[in-house]
Amino acid sequence: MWSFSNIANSIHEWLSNNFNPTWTIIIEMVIAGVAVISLFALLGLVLVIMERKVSAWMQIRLGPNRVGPKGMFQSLADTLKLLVKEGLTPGGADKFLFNLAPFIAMIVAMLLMAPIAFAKDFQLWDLNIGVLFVSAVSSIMVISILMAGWASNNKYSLMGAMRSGAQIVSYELSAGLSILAVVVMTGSLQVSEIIESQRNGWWIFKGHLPMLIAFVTFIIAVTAETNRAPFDLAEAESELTAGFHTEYSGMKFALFFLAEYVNVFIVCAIGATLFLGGWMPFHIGKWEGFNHVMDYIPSSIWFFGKTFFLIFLIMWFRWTFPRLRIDQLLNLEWKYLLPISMINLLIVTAMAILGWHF
Amino acid sequence: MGASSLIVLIIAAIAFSGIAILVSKLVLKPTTNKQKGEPYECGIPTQGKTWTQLNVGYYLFALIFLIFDVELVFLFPWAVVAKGMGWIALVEIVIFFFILFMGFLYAHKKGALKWM
Amino acid sequence: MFIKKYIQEIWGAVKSLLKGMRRTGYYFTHHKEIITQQYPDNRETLNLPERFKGEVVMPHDENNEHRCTGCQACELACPNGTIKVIFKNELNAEGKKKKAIDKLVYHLELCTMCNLCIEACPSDAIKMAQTFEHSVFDRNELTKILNNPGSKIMDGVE
Amino acid sequence: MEGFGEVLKMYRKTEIINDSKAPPAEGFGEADMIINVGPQHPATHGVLHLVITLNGETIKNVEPHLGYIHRSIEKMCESLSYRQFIYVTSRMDYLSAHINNHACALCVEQGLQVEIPPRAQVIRVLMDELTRIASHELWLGAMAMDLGAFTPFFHAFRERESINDIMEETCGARLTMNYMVPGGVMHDLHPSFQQRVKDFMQLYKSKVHEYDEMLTGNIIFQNRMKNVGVLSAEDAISYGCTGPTARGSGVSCDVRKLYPYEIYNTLEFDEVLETGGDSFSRYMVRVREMQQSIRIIEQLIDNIPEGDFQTKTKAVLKLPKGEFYSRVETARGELGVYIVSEGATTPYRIKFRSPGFSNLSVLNHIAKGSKLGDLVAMMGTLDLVIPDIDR
Amino acid sequence: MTNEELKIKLAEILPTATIEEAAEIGPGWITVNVEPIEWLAFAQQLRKEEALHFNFLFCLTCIDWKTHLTMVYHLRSTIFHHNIVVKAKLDRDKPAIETVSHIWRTAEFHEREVYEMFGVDFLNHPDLRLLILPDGWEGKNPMRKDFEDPVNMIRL
Repeated sequence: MWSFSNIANSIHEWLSNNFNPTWTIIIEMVIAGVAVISLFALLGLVLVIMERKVSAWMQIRLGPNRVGPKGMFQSLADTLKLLVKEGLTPGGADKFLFNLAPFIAMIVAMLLMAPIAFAKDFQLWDLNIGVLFVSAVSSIMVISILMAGWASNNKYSLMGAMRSGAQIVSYELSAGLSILAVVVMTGSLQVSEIIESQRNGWWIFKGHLPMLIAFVTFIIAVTAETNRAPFDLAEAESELTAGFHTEYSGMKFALFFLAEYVNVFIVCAIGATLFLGGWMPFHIGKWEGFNHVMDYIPSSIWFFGKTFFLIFLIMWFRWTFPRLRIDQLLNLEWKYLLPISMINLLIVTAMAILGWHF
Repeated sequence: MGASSLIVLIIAAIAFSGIAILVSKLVLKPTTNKQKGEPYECGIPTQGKTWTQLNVGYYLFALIFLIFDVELVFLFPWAVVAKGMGWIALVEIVIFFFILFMGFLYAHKKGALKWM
Repeated sequence: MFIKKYIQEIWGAVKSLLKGMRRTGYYFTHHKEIITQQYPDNRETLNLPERFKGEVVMPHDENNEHRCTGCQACELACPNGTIKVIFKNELNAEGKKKKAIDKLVYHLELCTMCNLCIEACPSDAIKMAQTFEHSVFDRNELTKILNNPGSKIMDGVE
Repeated sequence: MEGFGEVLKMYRKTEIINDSKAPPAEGFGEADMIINVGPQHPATHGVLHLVITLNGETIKNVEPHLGYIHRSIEKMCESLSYRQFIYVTSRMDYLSAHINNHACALCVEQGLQVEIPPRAQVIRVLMDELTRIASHELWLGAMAMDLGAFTPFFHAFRERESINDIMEETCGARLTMNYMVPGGVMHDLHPSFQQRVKDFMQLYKSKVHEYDEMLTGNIIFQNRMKNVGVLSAEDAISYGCTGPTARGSGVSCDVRKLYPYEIYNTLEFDEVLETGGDSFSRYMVRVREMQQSIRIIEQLIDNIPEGDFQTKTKAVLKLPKGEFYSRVETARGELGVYIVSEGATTPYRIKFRSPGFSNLSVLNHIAKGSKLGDLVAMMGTLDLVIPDIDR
Repeated sequence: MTNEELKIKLAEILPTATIEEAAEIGPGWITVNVEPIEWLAFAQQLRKEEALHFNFLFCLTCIDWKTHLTMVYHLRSTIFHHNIVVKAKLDRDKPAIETVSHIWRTAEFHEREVYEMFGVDFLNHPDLRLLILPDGWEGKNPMRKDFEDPVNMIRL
């Protein structure tokens, strides 16, 4: 059957037949790098056009419809525009940090790709602490934002960076706690094992209400962590013009932009992996026929379908809600999400010990 | 691919961003202008230093976060074995959470969670 | 009780948020509600109301005759000095000298489409046109001469 | 056009000097920073320039710097005749252009002692109320956008657009109509006016619950608005606030009720009052005011009397020597037109008491001690239109 | 309170003022002419007096009569809904009058506007700086009748 893992295996076989082991590894690395970069660029293009179309339809507009069929290549045109814009470095800025920040943002976004299972047996690195890796690396994101805000020598940027610092570190907690709920159920931090544990049903269905609460908390927390509206205080365009990337232009801005979207993709992929079974197809109990039909759909489609559903959810939030104020944002975390997810974790633990799940 | 994938990814990220910025640098000739280097503050020259001390309100959150984040790190190994350990794990973590929660309540009562 | 209030608060908040999401979700799925007008494409079907104040024009009939007597009422009525009437002396049929308009200069760039000149005109010589695409590359093109070259005043208009 | 270069030169000169000389506000501390919001800022909707002293996120002082769109309309009007000066006032508060024109026409009519026909009165009131709804719709959308909710903006514009279409059909323009003239209105109503207004009201009524779903009931929106920018009734009076800004604090100041002009005393409508004084009250006042305007339109739309739409006035108007003051309720508050006449064809002095100017002056008072994010909510609910402030 | 009573009351407070009914402005408008020196005390009384309670200064402006300036204050009571217009004649060369910004806070902005447009000096004003005009404009007062616009682009 055609699948990503088959392709990967056949490439590996072909390479190891024709080259010596060192070259095989080097060529494989190059292929992986190119593949990841193309995925990155493709994600940026797709998510931008998706965001624009979603927002347009929610706002009773048509959205971009000039470039390409139904405006499909609009984001390509945008990229081209950003490419020929001058990437300014302001005079008073800390030039080194200023130029370093977009790189950090990109590296963080890229590193998070490692443990994600895009399809069955198709994963860059199935490390045994995959989930911990994700939550650890994703908090480096804040450093790039702080760096950008501080180095810009702009008051708006500084405020935006400070806000996002307080925001991201706060929401890190409830995101981590909701991830832990799944970990407790599974008993493993490895992504492949977490997916495997959902063979007979996704955690969101198996885990009853507590798992649903964990899922909702997770979605809220990652929305905040990726600086998406209604938690986009780091940019808050009506207060701080553009927040931490006020001074960025051209390609440097585009990299931040891309990193943001890829981050959204990654957190949604993690969410889909933890709660919606990753690439596992949708099965209903004993309906053999139905389950077989579901199995025929390739695993990568399942994965991307679930991920894009979550991305759509996050976009839906963005185009519906007003922005929170900074103190309300932190109140939400410290007074609601954190206590709820802590108690929820205890309930989930009790459930796991009692075996009150399917 | 294993741990070497991290190196690949880092190199890929640097290469991608580097090439993108380099291409945009090559495409156009930069022009210099005194106004261009000024920080954007709605078209008004900025007053005073930007790199000043900010109100401490931001940092208290960071401190509390530190406590809770360390707690979170403790929780990860616990979570892996919790199911196998059974009730003792739950009791342990309830005690752990209770102490933590007291600290949280204390911070809340002291007004550390109030935005200043 | 505290916990009950806490949960009620959260439930109320979630409900209010879901309500908003239902509304945007409705519009997301109902594309017939879209109100976008694709402007340059719908130029043919774009019907501006006849009262639309686009620019001042002077209608001429098929004999290249207009109704302007050169009374300067429009020039006086205009708050911005948009209209300038330039005269010439003309011999009429009986060989008498008669004052007639040479040029009626109209500065579109100064015009605010206030309609006062049309109201002031006693002989209905000028009217508002429905054009609205006024952008040009050269600002001088906005200074227009309303009467056609060689045009005459219509008979019977005083 | 030789003056143009000089204007540029002057502009440059004044730009460089700027406000940096302004002394720091009182109690300027070590950790404070001064931040400029505007004139090119997404939240100021125009060219308002606020110099804000911040301590962390807390506002210590807000100082408005005006004049970026000052065109000296008052001075300009001194050289325009009584027919001509009305059109300029459309450019003051461009969102309620009709009502501005109405105030000027009223003042001139008062001086001329002209009675205007009942049909014209009804038309004027209808147009005023439509303008008020359109203005509030725009405000609603823009304010929601300031708070980060983008979608209601487009929903509000859908309704506003249908009002603009009605205006375009009857008055010939969408924003700066110049429809009111001394003695009545410029044209008669368009034949399809009644039907279109009815269609609009149907549209409005079928969509009005959306604001509740998207904004009023939304918990985030409520949190952003409630107890933000609290303005007490005494302060509202002392600062000269009018319109929804003052009515949100419980100050009864609706000119349509207190000093009725045209046919407002025969109409049934409520003066909308809220007692909270915070941003949410001001928001509610405007939302409810739209419904009152719909109510007024409903009363009038089927009862437009037949007759003239304009009293014939002389070609050249001359006001007798004296002083004339007229006031109307615009979408933003009380607009006063004060004409001093020397008996000539042009006014000797005109003063426009614009509502925005007074409403802006309260900003520093209510913004002190609140967060930077709140400033946006306050500015949104004060409904500042910058040309109205600068004139 | 009827207009007659109001007139009597006003005359009681400030006997030196000339009070006239300004019929052309509208019914119920009373014009009070005061001397600039008396204005502050008079204003305080207008605001404080229970029966008058003029708490709403809704318009403040100045008129240049070429020979002198006139400050015009439009006052209203939000309780009794009566209106008065107070006028004070100022010297044109050195116009100065006491500020009322501490009585009616709205006067702060309005007085700044009058200061820059007419050059009237408001004594004891907390923050008498240019408001609308750009910095460095000092000295020329655009709303005065003899002001010539240096870059008058269109002359009608």
